[in-house]
Amino acid sequence: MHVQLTVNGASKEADVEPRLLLVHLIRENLLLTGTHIGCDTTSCGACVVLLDGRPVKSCTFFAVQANGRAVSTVEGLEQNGVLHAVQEGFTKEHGLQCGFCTPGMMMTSVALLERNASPTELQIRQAISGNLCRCTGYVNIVKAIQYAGTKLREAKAEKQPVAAGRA
Amino acid sequence: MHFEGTADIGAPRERVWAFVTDPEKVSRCGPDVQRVEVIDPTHFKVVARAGVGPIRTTFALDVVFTELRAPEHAAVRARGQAPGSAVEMTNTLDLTDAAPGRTTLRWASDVVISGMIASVGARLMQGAADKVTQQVFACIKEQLEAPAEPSA
Amino acid sequence: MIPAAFEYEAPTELAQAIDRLARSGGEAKVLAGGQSLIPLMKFRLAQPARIIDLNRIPGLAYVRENGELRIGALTREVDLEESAVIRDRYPIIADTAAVIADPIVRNLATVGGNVAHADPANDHPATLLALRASVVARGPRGERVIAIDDFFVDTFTTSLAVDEIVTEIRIPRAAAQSGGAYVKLERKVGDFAIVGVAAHLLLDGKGNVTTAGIGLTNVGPTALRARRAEAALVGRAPDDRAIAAAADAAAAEAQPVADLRGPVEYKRDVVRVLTTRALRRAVARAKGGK
Amino acid sequence: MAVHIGGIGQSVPRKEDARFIRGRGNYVDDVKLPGMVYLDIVRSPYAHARILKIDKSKALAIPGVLAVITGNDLVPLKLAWMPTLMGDKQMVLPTDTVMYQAQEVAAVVATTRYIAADGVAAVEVEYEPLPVVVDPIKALLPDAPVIREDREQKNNLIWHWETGDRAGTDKAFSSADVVVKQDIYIPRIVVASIETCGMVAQFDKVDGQLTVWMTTQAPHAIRTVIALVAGHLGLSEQKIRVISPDIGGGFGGKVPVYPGYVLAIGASVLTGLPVKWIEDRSENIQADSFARDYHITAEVAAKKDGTMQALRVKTIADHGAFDAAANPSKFPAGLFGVITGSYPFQKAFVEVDVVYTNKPPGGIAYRCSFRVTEAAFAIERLVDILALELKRDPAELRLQNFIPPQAFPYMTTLGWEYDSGNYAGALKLAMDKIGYAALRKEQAEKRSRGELMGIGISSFTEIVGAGPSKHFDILGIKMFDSAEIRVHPTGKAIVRLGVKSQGQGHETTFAQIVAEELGLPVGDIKVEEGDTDTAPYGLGTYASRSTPVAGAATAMAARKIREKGRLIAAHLLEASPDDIEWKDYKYQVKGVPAKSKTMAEVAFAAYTNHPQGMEAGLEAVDYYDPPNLTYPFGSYICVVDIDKGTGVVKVRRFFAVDDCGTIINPMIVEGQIHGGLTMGLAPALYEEINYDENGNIQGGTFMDYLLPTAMETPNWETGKTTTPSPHHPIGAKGVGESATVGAPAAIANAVVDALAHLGVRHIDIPITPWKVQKILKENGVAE
Repeated sequence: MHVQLTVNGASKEADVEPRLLLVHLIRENLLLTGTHIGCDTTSCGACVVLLDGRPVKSCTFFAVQANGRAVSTVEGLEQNGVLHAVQEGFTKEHGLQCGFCTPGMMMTSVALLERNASPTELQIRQAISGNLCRCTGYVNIVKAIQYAGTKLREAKAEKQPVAAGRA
Repeated sequence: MHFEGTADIGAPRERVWAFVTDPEKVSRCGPDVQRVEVIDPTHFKVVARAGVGPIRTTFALDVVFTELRAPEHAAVRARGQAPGSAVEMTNTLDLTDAAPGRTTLRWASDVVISGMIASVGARLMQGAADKVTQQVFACIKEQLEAPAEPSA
Repeated sequence: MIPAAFEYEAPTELAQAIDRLARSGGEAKVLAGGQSLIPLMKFRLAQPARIIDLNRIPGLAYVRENGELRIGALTREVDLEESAVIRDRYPIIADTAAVIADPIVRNLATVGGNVAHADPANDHPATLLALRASVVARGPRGERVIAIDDFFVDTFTTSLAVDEIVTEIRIPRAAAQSGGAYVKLERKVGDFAIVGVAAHLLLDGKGNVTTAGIGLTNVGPTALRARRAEAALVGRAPDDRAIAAAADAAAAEAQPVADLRGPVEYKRDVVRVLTTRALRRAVARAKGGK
Repeated sequence: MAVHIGGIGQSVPRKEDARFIRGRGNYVDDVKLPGMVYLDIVRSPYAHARILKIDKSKALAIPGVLAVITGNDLVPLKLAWMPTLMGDKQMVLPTDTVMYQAQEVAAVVATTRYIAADGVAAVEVEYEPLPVVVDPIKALLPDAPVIREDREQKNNLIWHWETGDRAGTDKAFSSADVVVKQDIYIPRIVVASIETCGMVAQFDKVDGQLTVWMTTQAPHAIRTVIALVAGHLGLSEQKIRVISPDIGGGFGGKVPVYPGYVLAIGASVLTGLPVKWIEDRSENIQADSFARDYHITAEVAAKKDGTMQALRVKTIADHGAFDAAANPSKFPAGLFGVITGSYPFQKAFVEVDVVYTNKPPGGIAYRCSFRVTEAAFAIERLVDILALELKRDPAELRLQNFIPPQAFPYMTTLGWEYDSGNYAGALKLAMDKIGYAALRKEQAEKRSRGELMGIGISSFTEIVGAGPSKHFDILGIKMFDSAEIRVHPTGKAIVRLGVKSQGQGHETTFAQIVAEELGLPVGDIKVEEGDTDTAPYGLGTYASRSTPVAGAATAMAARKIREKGRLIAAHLLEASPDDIEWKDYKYQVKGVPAKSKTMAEVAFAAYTNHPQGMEAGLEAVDYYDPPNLTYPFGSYICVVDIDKGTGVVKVRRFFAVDDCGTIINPMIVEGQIHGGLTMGLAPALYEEINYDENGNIQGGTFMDYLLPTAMETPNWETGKTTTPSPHHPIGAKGVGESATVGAPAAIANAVVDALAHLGVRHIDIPITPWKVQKILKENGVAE
């Protein structure tokens, strides 16, 4: 079947079998290998991408279901050579070790902060409870998300006076 | 897993015996049977789909009558594979006269499921196996009590 | 883990989906959130010949309260969690949605799928039993409304015909002095329940229970309604004694089996403990608390 | 200055992060070669069965299926069996009998992953089930079915190992005031790194070159193993290149050679095409090497005043169907002999019986040195049981008994020379940080109200850095490790190592060691590992050996460079080499700080202006043979609350004081401890692999094999003391695994402590809610 979707802002097309999982479309057809596979049971979250802005496990979604929709992967986080605040937070706070769960963990974090810029520690832990990490013990991942939240809030605060001035 | 039960069948013992020891007939009472291949009177192969709801898997079973004492006792061993899984069933059937023209069928079934189904579907296996077993014996009863078969 | 091949269709109208389903001779599966079905397909424990994807059919995702509460079958769990109506007026449903699988799964998982899949470990069924909900199904013969008590037949088996699709869940309007809660115990976050208990109470002016609903998750072949536990409450003040009696009754009514989530006696006891906790919270909510 | 160059002791940001946060890591499954085909594996549903027939025809009929490989296909290639690291052999594919569930039975090679999976589903295998033995204690009974009929020895005992003074220990026990004894089962678990195992194998038929990209913690050892196992097929070691790219977590699970690897190589040799094999998670849990599975009976003899005198331990170890653990040759039960822990036992005797069962082979680590967690858990549980017996506070009893700081280096009664330690210092710091006295008060108050709260301590001693060549080898290869440093003319450097990072941050920490030793900024130093064509030979990264062994090699190689640099500096400064000293990260003429040369200046001279008669260039290699192991230690205190209705244990607080000697990068060390603690929490409360009587694995996916999420994991609190290793060039000891070793006992001790007033002495891990709730019910204290 023919699918057309937007991946990290660019239109992509492919002819696929209906059973092709979205994660395989992303990894094998589109060669975006930042999205990983860590389990068979929708448990680990290594494959999390954003589908129309919401984090989903791309191993539990058929590529054909993504027809006409927008997918964001870790490769799209950095814009014009500037890291996303979440990427910056993960490295500043040592929120990653082997790096395998990191892309999924970061995509979940990006979506969390877009909906809630000031999450509590509990809200962060709840939000990432569908993403397993075997290396970090999560402490620094929580700190990384807090770092990114602060940074995004500051960036927003800087922008707003300008916007108000225009209004 | 062990299951057992009793069926009171409105048919004489000889007819019940003939039915439960006839590979063609008895295997038709398996769940969603797709193919039966009789190798000899005590050995046959069945391909059937078993499961509950959306969980259904195709089993290729090798069935052997290991004991036959007409018209009172039979033992059947069924062994087979589904992709990634295996099933082994030992069934015993004991027939007694209940009333004239009626037979009591006592059955016991030991089922061992191995592999993927056991490891992924463990929490559902007992219920599913119980259900399939019940259905098989309900079907035997129903078939025997149905209005006389064309061949009879 | 790779699913077996299948044919795929994504109709844009419900009638079309029903028609396709009816013509598939029981070999098709409808795909809603897919969070239960797709893992089963990856293990090849489910190998439907055809997938009918409901996600392109507009108008199946909504939460409306007009007379009664109506939830579209394709409503995602996350949208239930975040719905103001649900949170303010039906907190038991918010409780339930918030503990289904994990937050990422809840972005795709749907309430209709959770109910239609009829997994005894799914969380909505117990809550809907406690709330005396009904399930709206559409098929070639039109629409029918199935009382929730008649909906769950057995594990993974509902009273839906093979050509029927769940379109909506209906829940009686939240009355004054009513309240409910869902409490789940799991081995870790994201797990199926060891036990889940949904409790819903309607109190009269004197504070006595006029209607009680208690549903149990994962302690039977289907979600169970604990009728004797309900009866232990009706006509009485929901005090510690009545709650204890109801909790004991619920524990007795449960039909747990031993598995990796614990032995039978443990599960039975957890039914008692969680029934107590759910009822206490339900009472507090019925009396106007959070 | 150290700050400026990013030397030892600085929390230098990790160099490897740049690619990982952009999704640009390069893991094995990311490798895609032209013409690459895929391999998938048919596995046995039975734990023990005879194979009657394998029918490939339906699989081969699927378009895109290129080959179906069975054991019989491997016989002519002499590849049906492979040797294990323990002197046993292991099936690659069976020819007649399968011995555990999920064992490899056949391999399907196809043009895509999807078609390979279809092929696997289409291979039909007929089996005749055989009697199954899953319990190692039953496996030792005289009438038990013999699992390994291929062996001459017709029983299931693999080997017996013992250490210590049996008679002396028995004597100490017979005259002791107090003896406590406990059966402790440490269940089978798997490391379950988030990346599963896999390989891309590319065999070039023309030049006979084999290149593999492989999830391995020990690429060099693997190259040698391939050469030894498949040498007869023409794979000679200079034509084998093992590349271990980015590894998504190892923890010991990526040390062994699994049949899947051999099959991928075999399939590439057969087809002449590049072949990719990537495990599914269920395969990873069900068939890869397990850890633990030790049935321990441990006893401590003590005086009335609490002085611990003797230790006696008997263990039955379940090694599955093949003895394929990964232990040093002379230490088949690993370093279990460290079981005397932090205490100066006068006598000890330890014996281990190792048994075959119808379960997957293994016995590897789970983020710990060889069998050390088993030892630490047993001794730290026993100390608490002794405290209960003597009605003593467990902290106080430990402080009374610890090996004192002045006793180091300390030779244990079982023959291990502890390099350095200050055990009381660590425990006192932990008690102080967590507020031990206040917690005990809170506990007493809560207990009087009927609430259940527990405080658990673990004061463990680790043993890492294997190891000195006189004692340590694997397959005869001594357990040294290596580093090669080349300083380029412009003062930049490349460091190549025989170890292999799996998330530990080697690209950063080894650069810091070189920065410290050579005075070059850390950013100017590139670290490369994991390519056997370029890196010097080493044994790899496991058992926390990278810092103790390769870290030392790096420092020693750097010092060789510094020594040569001194001669060049003398030449440049027109001084005698004897008058040149290394100070403030540069060469100075003694007493004349103004006359100095930086390493960059010296490096340039090494290629442009070196002294007559000296070889050009500035590089060095060091193969470091450690004089001893290192012994990191720590004291952990855990606080738990127990839900009296459900039996659920909640870790409320956990304070970990670790001492790993000199710290290279505090940020990375803290991260290692957080991760290690979480992998200590996991088996204490959640993870376990069980088998039913038919050998069916229970919990073979992430739905039932319960890795803790962020919700179960507490906010770990950490502290440190620093007691450098006297024999390590920079005093470092290694840290990756300490927390996994120390944490389970602290958690178990806390739960038992919460219930101790009910007479509870021990609960086997994982401490599930139903185990706890049963105790509460039996004692009438449940909600």
